[in-house]
Amino acid sequence: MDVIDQGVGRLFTDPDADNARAHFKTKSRALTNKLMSLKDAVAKFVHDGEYLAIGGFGANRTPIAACHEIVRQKKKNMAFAGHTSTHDFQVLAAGKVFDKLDIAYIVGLEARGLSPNARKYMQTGEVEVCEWTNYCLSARLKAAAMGVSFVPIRNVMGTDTFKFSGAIIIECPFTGQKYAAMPALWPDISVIHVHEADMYGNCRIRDITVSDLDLAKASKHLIITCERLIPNEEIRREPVLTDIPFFCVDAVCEVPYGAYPGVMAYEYFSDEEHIMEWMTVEKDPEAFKEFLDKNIYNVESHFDYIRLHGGMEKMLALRDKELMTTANSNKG
Amino acid sequence: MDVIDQGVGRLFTDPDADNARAHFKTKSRALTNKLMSLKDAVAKFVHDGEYLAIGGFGANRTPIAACHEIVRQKKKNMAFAGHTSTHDFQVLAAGKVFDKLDIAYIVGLEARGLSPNARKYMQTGEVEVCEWTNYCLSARLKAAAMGVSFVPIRNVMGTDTFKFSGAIIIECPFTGQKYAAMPALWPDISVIHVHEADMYGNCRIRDITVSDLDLAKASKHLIITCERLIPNEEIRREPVLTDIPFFCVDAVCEVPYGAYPGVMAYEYFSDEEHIMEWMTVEKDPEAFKEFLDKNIYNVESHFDYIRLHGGMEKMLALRDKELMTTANSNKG
Amino acid sequence: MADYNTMELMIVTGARELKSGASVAVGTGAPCAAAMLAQKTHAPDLLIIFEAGGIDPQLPEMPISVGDSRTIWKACQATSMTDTMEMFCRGMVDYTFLGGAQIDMYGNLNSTRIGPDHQKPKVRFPGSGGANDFGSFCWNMMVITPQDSKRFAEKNDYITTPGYLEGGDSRDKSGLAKGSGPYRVITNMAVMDFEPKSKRMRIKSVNPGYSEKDVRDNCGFELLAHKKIGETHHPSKKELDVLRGEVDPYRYVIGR
Amino acid sequence: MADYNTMELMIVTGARELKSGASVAVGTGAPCAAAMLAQKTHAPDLLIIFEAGGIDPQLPEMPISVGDSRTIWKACQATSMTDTMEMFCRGMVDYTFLGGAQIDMYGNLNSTRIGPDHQKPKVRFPGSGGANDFGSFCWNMMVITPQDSKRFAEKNDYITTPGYLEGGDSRDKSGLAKGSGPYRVITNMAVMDFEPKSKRMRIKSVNPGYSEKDVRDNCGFELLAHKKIGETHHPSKKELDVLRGEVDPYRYVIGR
Repeated sequence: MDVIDQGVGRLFTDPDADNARAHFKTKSRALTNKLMSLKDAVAKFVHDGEYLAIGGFGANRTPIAACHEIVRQKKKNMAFAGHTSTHDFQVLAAGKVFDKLDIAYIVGLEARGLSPNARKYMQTGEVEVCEWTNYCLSARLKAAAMGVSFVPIRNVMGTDTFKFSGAIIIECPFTGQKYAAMPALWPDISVIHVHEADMYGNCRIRDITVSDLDLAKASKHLIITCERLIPNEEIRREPVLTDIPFFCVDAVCEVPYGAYPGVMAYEYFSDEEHIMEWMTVEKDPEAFKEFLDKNIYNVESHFDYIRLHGGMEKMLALRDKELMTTANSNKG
Repeated sequence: MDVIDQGVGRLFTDPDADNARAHFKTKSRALTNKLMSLKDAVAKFVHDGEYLAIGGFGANRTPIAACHEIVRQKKKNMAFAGHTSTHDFQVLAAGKVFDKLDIAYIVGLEARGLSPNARKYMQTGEVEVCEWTNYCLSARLKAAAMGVSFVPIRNVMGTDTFKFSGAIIIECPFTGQKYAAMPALWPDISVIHVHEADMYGNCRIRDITVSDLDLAKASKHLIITCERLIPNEEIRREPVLTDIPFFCVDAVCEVPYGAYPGVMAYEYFSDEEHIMEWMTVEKDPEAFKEFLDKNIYNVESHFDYIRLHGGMEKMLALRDKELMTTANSNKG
Repeated sequence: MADYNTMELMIVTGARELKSGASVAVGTGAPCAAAMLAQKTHAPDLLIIFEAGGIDPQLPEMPISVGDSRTIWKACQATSMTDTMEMFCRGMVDYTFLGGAQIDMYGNLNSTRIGPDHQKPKVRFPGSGGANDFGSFCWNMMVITPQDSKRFAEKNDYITTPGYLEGGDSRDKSGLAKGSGPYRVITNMAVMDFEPKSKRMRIKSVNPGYSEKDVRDNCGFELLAHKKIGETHHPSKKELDVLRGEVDPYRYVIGR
Repeated sequence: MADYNTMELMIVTGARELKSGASVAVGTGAPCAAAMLAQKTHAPDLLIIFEAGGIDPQLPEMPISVGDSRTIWKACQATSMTDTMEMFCRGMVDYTFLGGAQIDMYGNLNSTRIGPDHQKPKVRFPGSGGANDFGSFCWNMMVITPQDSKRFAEKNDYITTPGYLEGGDSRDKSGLAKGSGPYRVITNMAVMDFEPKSKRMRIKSVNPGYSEKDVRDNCGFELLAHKKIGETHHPSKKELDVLRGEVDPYRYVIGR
């Protein structure tokens, strides 16, 4: 195929569809119990040097508990999909977990401003970057989910986003129109947080799914954290509600409030005060080091972290905020 | 782009993405009342010579009432997407509605056998055909939904299915692997039957969605028939349940039992006796002509058709069959 | 040893090829019966997939269509055809069963037409449906079919679904997924597999009551053969009991 | 005439461009405020889309993120980012608002970096996010930004999001969707559009309190101008009341 133009960015994963198929051939299709602790799941499936992707959208339905655990277990030299990653990026950058980065949106937290520490890390030159857009990364995961090595899309052409990407400009064989070919992205390991899952990994998401349905299919290994375990019978009662089927999943971890301090739709709103605490303390490297010790390195689990920031009382207040009610706040 | 090989089949629609965008630019995004009778919807949106696609899967959640109305209004010279079309194909072939055909699966009704009349029509040479597979047509609709003129997939290569298709073999610019490029398919008009819709066209499907989510996005005009109208407030109560959003839809027709004599999951099972009646009577052209007069041309609506075949008593019996209960059959 | 008919033997033979923990994509009829039988006997963890979107149903009876509501009965997921096809493409589907009006020595299948004129065929069949997709993507494609020398053709009138194409490495070179292809051909007379290098069909075992000569006489091309041709195993009593009692009590398939 | 600040003027000016029955994709902050204001005043049938998957919500307050739960509050659909991006690609999105650290005379935007070394930038910004996608696919891309001669740059350090690229027909030739591109640039000082042939930015109207000279002095490149430069209309009392009372009562955006 004629290559019209090619970005200079390096691909951190192999786009070969047959190599991916060779992996998926070995993945279990059996309905087996995949329940384990988050600690065990991260130890078993997240490996230094591999490619990591995180579900959700920045601080929305994002598996923050898993990000903490990855930092706590000092995973290093990973490649990471910075696919509108905001607070998750901030946490992983704090642990310097990655040194290779596919970028759509990083260092910012949308309306909240920028993470001083994440920005500083990105300005050291320690991280090799490759530029994309939100849709580029969605499309790269879609190609992987489809089992093909590329899909053509119509953005980035003519811009530096293309120039510093790993995309290739081609022509449509039917119309001669130019397209940016997006190489398939098969992450080695991903983590997605969902509302409900059964012990086999059948998942329900009561929220926007962002790119997670394709991410689940594209990932060579997948850890699910869920707000609530539900019985398989409940999954089978209403199979149209299943968003991720069990055979995509390697581990299921029940982690209530697993997206805290981010938002979980219909469950709890984000803890904006605590996120602002992150943004503020990052400005002082010494204070930030202490903050990380206190909040990540020296805690055992996400429950300990939540206890540090108001415990169940705070969770109920955040549920009130999410539902725009005052039911819990008025309780006492 | 280098064309490695090209099928001899003719494309019945324009794969140009900018031409499609020019149409979608004019499509309304307003939340307006789209309720109308099926008769009016077919008269307004289904035109001789245009490209027609039908949702569902053969005799499962297929808008049979709409197929009857299209035949009753004597629409002709259409191109049709034979995308695992079974009883819908049988009905449309009875009316000789189409004379250009993209084929994945036609003339058969799966385990039920073949339609003698549809097969005869296909053996006259009156219908220009282009060959595909189920996934080819899904992928062509996916390309259209994505707003691109093609997507690469990995089937058909080396077979006559490719040779008699309109596909083109290309190479991946990243890996050199060969792919069959599938040209986008933007139908002029489609009909999809759903469980629930509001008057604006927001739809819920409690069933497999087959290719309908992409079909809804790809279609230039879309008629929805639904088992039940529901209020917009109910749609907004649980927005994750919306499968087709209102801005894809041009007309909403409330047609209970609109998939009869096919299956509607959780609502009613297929009327196998009546489908066998179709298969049998087709063997005798004269008898079949009378049958069509009685069941389609000389009836006013789908309700009349249902009355001819057992009315509400039959519908309740089919609900029993679908739910594997005997609640209605035992009523006396 | 129980008495049984040919269809029962073919279904049991197909079922035995399906391993627990593997996945199988099935159509209606014999393929579905084989998968259900396997799941109810030696392969409880067999994942059954229907191309139209039904994933891992607890089938209450044989479906009439691969998209009907039985295919999502107490299923783990009711999804889209696009989604299941993507699962095929990614290499997540191990087995499938197909049939056809013609099959050649490389396992290529015709389910489209008889006659030379494509626009005006002598006999028109349904076409690919999902068959070409199954044959393109499944790791192991199996065929269950009655055998005669017209159906087992020297040259198909049309290749709907790829087997090993022209044999040798032609399938790999075509661009189709590496390592996938035909695996078994199960007929009323014999079980065939494919010689690894030439990719030609060869006799693996002959069914009880038939001879190697019967198999060859009812085949339109020259069959290779294993050095030692076995006899296809009889169905066990348990297999027949489950097939007749639980899988197909109304004899929709086994009564044919 | 009511008293108002610059942010309020920019939001009102942006809102007025949005037609009822059209669709707009918005981010947080001023873009969202402009869309909400339009919907609550002259454009009740404006369809608001959030890229992460929220379709037509009844926003109870300003979202903090384009993916937070407010973006699906009583929405018509909560879908995926892939799905909304496909909607962009198909040409179903009429308007959007973007910003950036730099903008050039063709409306190209930089939200990625300052400094020449891409792997070790002097200042790193978030990057495209959905901005390049919005700029590539929306029929009419608008920019709301404060104006100064560094931000309105002779040459961007980096082009994150396409405007008219190098002007003329270069955008069409690039392969980007035909007929799409920058439409308005709304600053604290003026409203700009683009000259149809050269695709260069030109002054359309100057905001109350500023002169054409102010606008030119605070721009790093030569601006074209309409033959008759108008004055940007004041916000009406109704617009200000809705903006302050219903859209942004806590002054998250208009208090900046």
